[in-house]
Amino acid sequence: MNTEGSISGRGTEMRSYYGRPVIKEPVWTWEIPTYLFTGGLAGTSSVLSLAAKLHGNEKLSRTALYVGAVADAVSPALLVSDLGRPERFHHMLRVFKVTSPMNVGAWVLLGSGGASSTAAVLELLGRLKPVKLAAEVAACFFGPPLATYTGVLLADTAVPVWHEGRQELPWLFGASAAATAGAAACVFLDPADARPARRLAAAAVAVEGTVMHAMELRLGELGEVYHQGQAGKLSWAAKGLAGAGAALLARRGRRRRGAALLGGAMICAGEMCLRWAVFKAGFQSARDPKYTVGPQRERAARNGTRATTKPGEPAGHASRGT
Amino acid sequence: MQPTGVPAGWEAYGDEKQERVGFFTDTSVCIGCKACEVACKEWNLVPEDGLVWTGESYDNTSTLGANSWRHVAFVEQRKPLHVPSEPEPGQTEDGGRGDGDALRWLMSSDVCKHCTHAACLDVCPTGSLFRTEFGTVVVQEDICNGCGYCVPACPFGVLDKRDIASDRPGSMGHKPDLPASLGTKEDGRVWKCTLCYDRLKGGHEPACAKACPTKSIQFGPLDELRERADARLAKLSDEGWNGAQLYGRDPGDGVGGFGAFFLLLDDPEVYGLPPDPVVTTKHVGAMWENMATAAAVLVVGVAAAFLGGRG
Amino acid sequence: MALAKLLASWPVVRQLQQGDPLGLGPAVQSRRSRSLVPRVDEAEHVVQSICPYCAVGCGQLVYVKDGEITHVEGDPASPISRGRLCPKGQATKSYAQSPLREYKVKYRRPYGNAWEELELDAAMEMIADRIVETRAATWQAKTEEGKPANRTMAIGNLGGATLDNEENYLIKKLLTALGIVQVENQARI
Amino acid sequence: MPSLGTSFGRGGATDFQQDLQNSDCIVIMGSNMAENHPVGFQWVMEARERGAKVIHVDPRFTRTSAMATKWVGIRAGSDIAFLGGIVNYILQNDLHFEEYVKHYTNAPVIIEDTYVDTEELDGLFAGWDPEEGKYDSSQWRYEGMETHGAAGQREEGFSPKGEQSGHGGHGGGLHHGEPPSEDPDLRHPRCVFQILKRHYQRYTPELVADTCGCSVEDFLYVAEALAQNSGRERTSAFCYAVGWTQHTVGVQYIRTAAIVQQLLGNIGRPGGGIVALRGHASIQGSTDIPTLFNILPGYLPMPHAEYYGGFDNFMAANTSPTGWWGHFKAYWVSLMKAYFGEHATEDNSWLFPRLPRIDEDNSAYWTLGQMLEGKVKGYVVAGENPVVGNANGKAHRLGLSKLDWLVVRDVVEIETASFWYDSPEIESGELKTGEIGTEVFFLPAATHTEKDGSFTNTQRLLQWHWQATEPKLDCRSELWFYFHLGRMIKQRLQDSEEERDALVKALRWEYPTHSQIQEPSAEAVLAEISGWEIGSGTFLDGYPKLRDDGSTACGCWIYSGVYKDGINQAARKRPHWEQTYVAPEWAWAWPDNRRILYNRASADPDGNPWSERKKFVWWNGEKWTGLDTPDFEETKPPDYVPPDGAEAEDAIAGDHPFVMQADGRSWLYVPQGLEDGPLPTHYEPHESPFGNTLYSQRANPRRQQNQLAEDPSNPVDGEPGAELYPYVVTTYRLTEHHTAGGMTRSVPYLAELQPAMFCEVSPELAAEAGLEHGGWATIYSARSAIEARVLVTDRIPPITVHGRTTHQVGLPYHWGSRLLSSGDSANDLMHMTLDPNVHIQEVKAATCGIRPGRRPRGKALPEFVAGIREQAHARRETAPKAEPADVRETTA
Repeated sequence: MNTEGSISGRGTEMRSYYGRPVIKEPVWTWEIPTYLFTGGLAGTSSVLSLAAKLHGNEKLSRTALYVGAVADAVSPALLVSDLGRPERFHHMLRVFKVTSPMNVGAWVLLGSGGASSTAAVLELLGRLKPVKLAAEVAACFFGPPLATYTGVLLADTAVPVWHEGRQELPWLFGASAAATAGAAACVFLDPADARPARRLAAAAVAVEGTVMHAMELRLGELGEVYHQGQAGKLSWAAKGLAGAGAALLARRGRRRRGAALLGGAMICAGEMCLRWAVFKAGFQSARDPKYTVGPQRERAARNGTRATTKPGEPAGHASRGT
Repeated sequence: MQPTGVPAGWEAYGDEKQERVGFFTDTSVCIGCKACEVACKEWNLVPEDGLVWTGESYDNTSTLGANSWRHVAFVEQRKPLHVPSEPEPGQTEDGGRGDGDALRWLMSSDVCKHCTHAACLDVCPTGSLFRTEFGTVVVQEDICNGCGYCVPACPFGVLDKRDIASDRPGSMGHKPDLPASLGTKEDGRVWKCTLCYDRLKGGHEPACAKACPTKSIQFGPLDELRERADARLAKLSDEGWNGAQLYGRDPGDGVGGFGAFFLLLDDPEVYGLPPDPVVTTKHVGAMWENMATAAAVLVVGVAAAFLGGRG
Repeated sequence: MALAKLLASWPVVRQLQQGDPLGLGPAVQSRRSRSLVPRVDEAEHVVQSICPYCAVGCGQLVYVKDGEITHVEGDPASPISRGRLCPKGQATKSYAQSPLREYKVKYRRPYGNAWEELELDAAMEMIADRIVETRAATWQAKTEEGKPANRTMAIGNLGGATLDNEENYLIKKLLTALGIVQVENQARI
Repeated sequence: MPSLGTSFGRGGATDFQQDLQNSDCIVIMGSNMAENHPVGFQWVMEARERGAKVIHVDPRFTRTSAMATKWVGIRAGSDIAFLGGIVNYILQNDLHFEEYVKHYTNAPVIIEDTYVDTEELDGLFAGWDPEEGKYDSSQWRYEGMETHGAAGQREEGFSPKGEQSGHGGHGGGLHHGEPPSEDPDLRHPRCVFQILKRHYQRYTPELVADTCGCSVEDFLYVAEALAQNSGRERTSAFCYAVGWTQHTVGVQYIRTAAIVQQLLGNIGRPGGGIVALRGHASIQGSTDIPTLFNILPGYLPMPHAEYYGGFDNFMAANTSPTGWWGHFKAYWVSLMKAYFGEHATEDNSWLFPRLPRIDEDNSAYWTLGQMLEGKVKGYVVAGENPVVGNANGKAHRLGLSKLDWLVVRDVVEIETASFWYDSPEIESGELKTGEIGTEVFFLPAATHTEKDGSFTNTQRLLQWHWQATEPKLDCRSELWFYFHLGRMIKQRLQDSEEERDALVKALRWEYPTHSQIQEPSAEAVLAEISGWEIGSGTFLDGYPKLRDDGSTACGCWIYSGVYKDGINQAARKRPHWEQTYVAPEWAWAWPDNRRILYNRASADPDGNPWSERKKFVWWNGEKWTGLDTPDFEETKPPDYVPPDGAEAEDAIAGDHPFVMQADGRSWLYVPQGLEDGPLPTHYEPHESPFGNTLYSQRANPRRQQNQLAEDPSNPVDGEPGAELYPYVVTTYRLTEHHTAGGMTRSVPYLAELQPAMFCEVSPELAAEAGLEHGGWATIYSARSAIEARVLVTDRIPPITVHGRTTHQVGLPYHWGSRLLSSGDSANDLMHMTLDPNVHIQEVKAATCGIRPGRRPRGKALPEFVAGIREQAHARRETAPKAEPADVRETTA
């Protein structure tokens, strides 16, 4: 229970309240990291699909379209099931709030999901080509935001490791989404038709690794949570699976269907692990007060703080803390 | 969003707009009786949430949450209540053993800060959280769908999801207003201090402030409270109180000043409060721009995958 | 028309109409929130009372609706408490409505293993009988030295410090007339 | 209480809570006011904010200490040494308020030469009878005068009982009008002032520090603070509670504070006085209108079996020629008229011959002894939980199991009602449900919100509470229960010709009832308490109107006037913002709505205020006037000198403010009315790991011990085996709970705030005994063993006494085996040795042992307790025959 100081509170060195967290851990459950994955997959697949269409790769286009549509359909289900009061899911659309990434995300998901499912259905029925095209364009328009806004969703909280990673998270999730979409396509396609998907997946995995590294550098001491506990294991698994999967896909995936399937699956698994790693890291950094108090104390030491007013200080004495 | 000291959304009330009110909690007169905790639960029908003995001094409430909207912290310290005028011989820095003057017991009633710039309010996707005509921040229990986004958004860890099942035996207070179809599922919504929004509408002061035996919890117009607090701080420093400081009184701080601020006798973190809180949505604009770039690059990246011939 | 009305009640529309573009204030206020009325204002009557716990004697206001207490808070008029209450006094409603509160007589017969139900009237008759019988059987007209005693030493009564003066008055008056002298209360505890 | 009663004349707090804001120094001792009277404590905080010193002297650093400007930690049970040290400090440095002391106290009075002090008799006063184990107090009296104890204590050999010590109780009477022999210069070797000086001369700062375990500096800080904040311009107040009363010398604790306040001139003045903080809503009321064996309403004594001498002797013995007790007969006859109406007449001596007689002690603990012997058949418990709240809960549970029938009235099923199937003894097998013959009736009670009535609070204020809702189902008020019980019993006996039933038949028992359940009218009862003129039926406006010829009826003379003009004065609720801070129109205070008692003392002998700053009541040339009802005959001038042979109040001089006392003075020295001496003396608690620094007489020789097998004592200092119970244990309450917990452990919002029984120990004790914070500890005495969670804290530091360091264990006593939050009862550890004046148990200072881990379960528990007890006993047997210091009075 207690950390610093004797439990009787002796000693002025006690810098936390019985070692209890200053902020609350998120209340989100397994649906959210899963949604981070499916949302990214859905968003990027829509883009991949339209790009392939324009490039004349119908098979890739259709596969990506179906994959995207399915992912788009699963995502809202996951979100609703995570709600404390699922029967009130529609309250998300009561308002439009630019200050609320989740609200914006809800609208984006509505657009993306609506568009991709329409497109997919029409594709199946093979009718109303112009409407379908419009839907595909719409899906492609909502796709990229859907794939990246989740980074903002997490960053726009008081969870230290998320908030301090706000620069990288959208990029990390974007790259992860690209890798997932590419890899998923490879799983369902004959290698001959999957070349762009392969290249996308492999490249994305590489970019993702770089971004992750950059983020840990910026986080400094905070970054250690990515090497501890569940988050540590998951990010290790993420790197391993995605890396190996990409390599396999790049070397053998060109010709061998099996290798493509396995490589794609490994990348998808790796990306899922990545989402979970980020998710868990957030909980771990929220749990320990030092990750909240430490950085704030440093900032206050650097720039002063106006949160506290000491005797003799006129209110508003200190330089602006940032 | 840069701190301006004026709560967004409040101005929009026009004629219905009321004077901004809040709490000044002066911990130098708090006797730790917890009347505020009980008064709050009695008025707001907040459920009893478990009989857990913590051993953390006399604090068995532990933290603010869905079922504790007031929380009295207890900190036992080997530290003199007053700064010794001159260092007494043979007295260690934190006071010699057995020297009663070197023992103090800090008590402080924590509560939602009703920030001028409130992250919970900003991030709420349903508009359940809103800024009232009194400038306070309230969760609307008929709107909240329990998405839980406000929970990690709060820099003070004030809000939490209520997971108490409606049919828990012996539990007092609020019963979730669930549709029968959902049976006795847990409440599932997020709860926090409303600064007794309904009482304010009736012209009554909040339950905790009314009950407080020593008026450690003072309710009133925020500007007036800030003046009172400044005077109080001056008096205490004249009397040589050790570590006296105001917390959240300054509209220039990271959340634009608290609607409920404090006079503490040690640094905020000692009471479990963040030393330099900043509204988490401060960078949301930049984050959107950043995301837009990333999204654009994603499109380019996908396109790039198709370059360089077939095969 | 109805549709227009519905649309106008949609907060997204109100955001634009009510100068609350960010949707942080009046635009998102629900009907319930707008029409909130504090419980104390809905009470049918308010009763001035005194806290039942310690002897400080704080004033209480008891709010009643439909024959039930809906809230208890401090009476601002009291010169002693000035409207303030401690956690116990503040919990008076929950005390009066405790989930453990007993509402029916319970009876345990000699050597019995469990409580049994008993009508209040029957219980009163039985208790009256017990007192009359015990008193008759153990009456002490005189002490060993032959001095007047006029008492029974086989019945005792305990309690009073939490009771009203009027109740203590009847207790002492009745038991003195019955020759029951072992009358005591928490005053000693 | 005899303490306040014998010192000042009335056994009630001399001041009112709001007036504490006017204090310049407040000493809180024997009380944890911030925790147990939080709302009253706001007035202490007001004083602190105005610059007053707030000093808390207590074994523990509590929430009160946290708010105080100074905390002094002392050993539980050493308060008289500390306060005696203050008396000595004042006298040695001539810091007393000379004019006040000379005119208003009995400092100048010369005492008979038969009086010998403890200083000469090594801890005993003159008159000690080792056979009887009692004092002959006639050796303590004023020179040339026969003195009388207070009412309720006057019949010879009669001793004050009831928490009128702490509550009611009154001063003594002197047997003729002439003033006693005095030395106005306070120089006569046998004058009270000089006796006092000699008695306390050895209570030096060093001795205090050595006995109490505090530092000399801390002691001097308190003494100086009091002296500096008393006098014409300034006043200091004392606040105490059961931390003082629950000792075998409890009454004398309070007496010592009374002496300090008299010497400093702090009684009867704003911001001064002694504030007794009661624990229950109407504990003052339940002694004013007693549910106590030895007194009748208004502290009139119950007639005594042993010393019966007929009505006239009874009157003679209880009527004081001087002071307001001169009207004893009027009070008595009016009560009998209220009780028995036309049946009580001059001819039948107002039914006096038929009234029940009491013995010297028929108090609760005595009754328990009788119960254990099977002599008590029936027991009614209303709103009390003795098996948790009383010392030695186990003895109480065993006692209940020997009854024929038991009635328990409460709002929840408390431990007292469930002893027969749910109690530690059932768990241990010492009691078996199937073998308990007790017939148990549990009757659900109504709460205060379900009935009309008045509480008398800690400042003697009668406050009316109105009914808010109807009690549900079988729930009923005590008023309903006793009224209808009485009605049914009267019915059963109406045709009886038995002698014993005559009084029942004579009983006036008609009260109007209302509502479906036939609830009696509480206001009708209040009217009877207040009284009326029988002929005209007009309501009385105060006790001066009472007559001794049977023409007035009054149920409680000190409450007379509470229903004057037919108006319920206790129900007056004029808001404080419409009145002065004294708020005379809020409710009604006894006597005569006075808020500060003896307030004539707030003026100097000539009737002028001592100072502008402390102006309260003064003589304006024609009459006494000021902020309060003067506690003096309104038109008696300051220079009034009683003529020879003057009687009753006419015998009180114009410069003698203590009108209930026979000599009109407050008593520094109490010639009669106390069982254990005219002056407080430091004695160790019955159970203490230390010897007495001052005398070989270790503990109070007069303390009331029992020979019950169920109540063995721990060996004490000087006795082999004492080392098995090496620590000092003290019990206390928490803000979050109330006494035995029936009203709080049943409330979820309160139970969750303090959800478990715990013990407070210092880090040093934890290390010594191997206790782990947050873990479990077993605490044991010769009576029983309990378990508690361990709270290690600096707030209960070790103390060094006589150069020996020991530890104190703090135990909240709220818990029992039932309700939402349950746990072991601290009182199971405690013994039933009592204060001789008031029969209050000593639960604030005893000894115990402590070890890590949970207590043994089942039959292993009694075996564990007996094991240690026998081990201790064995060591005593085998020890060399050196008589332990205590042996003299343990035989008493």
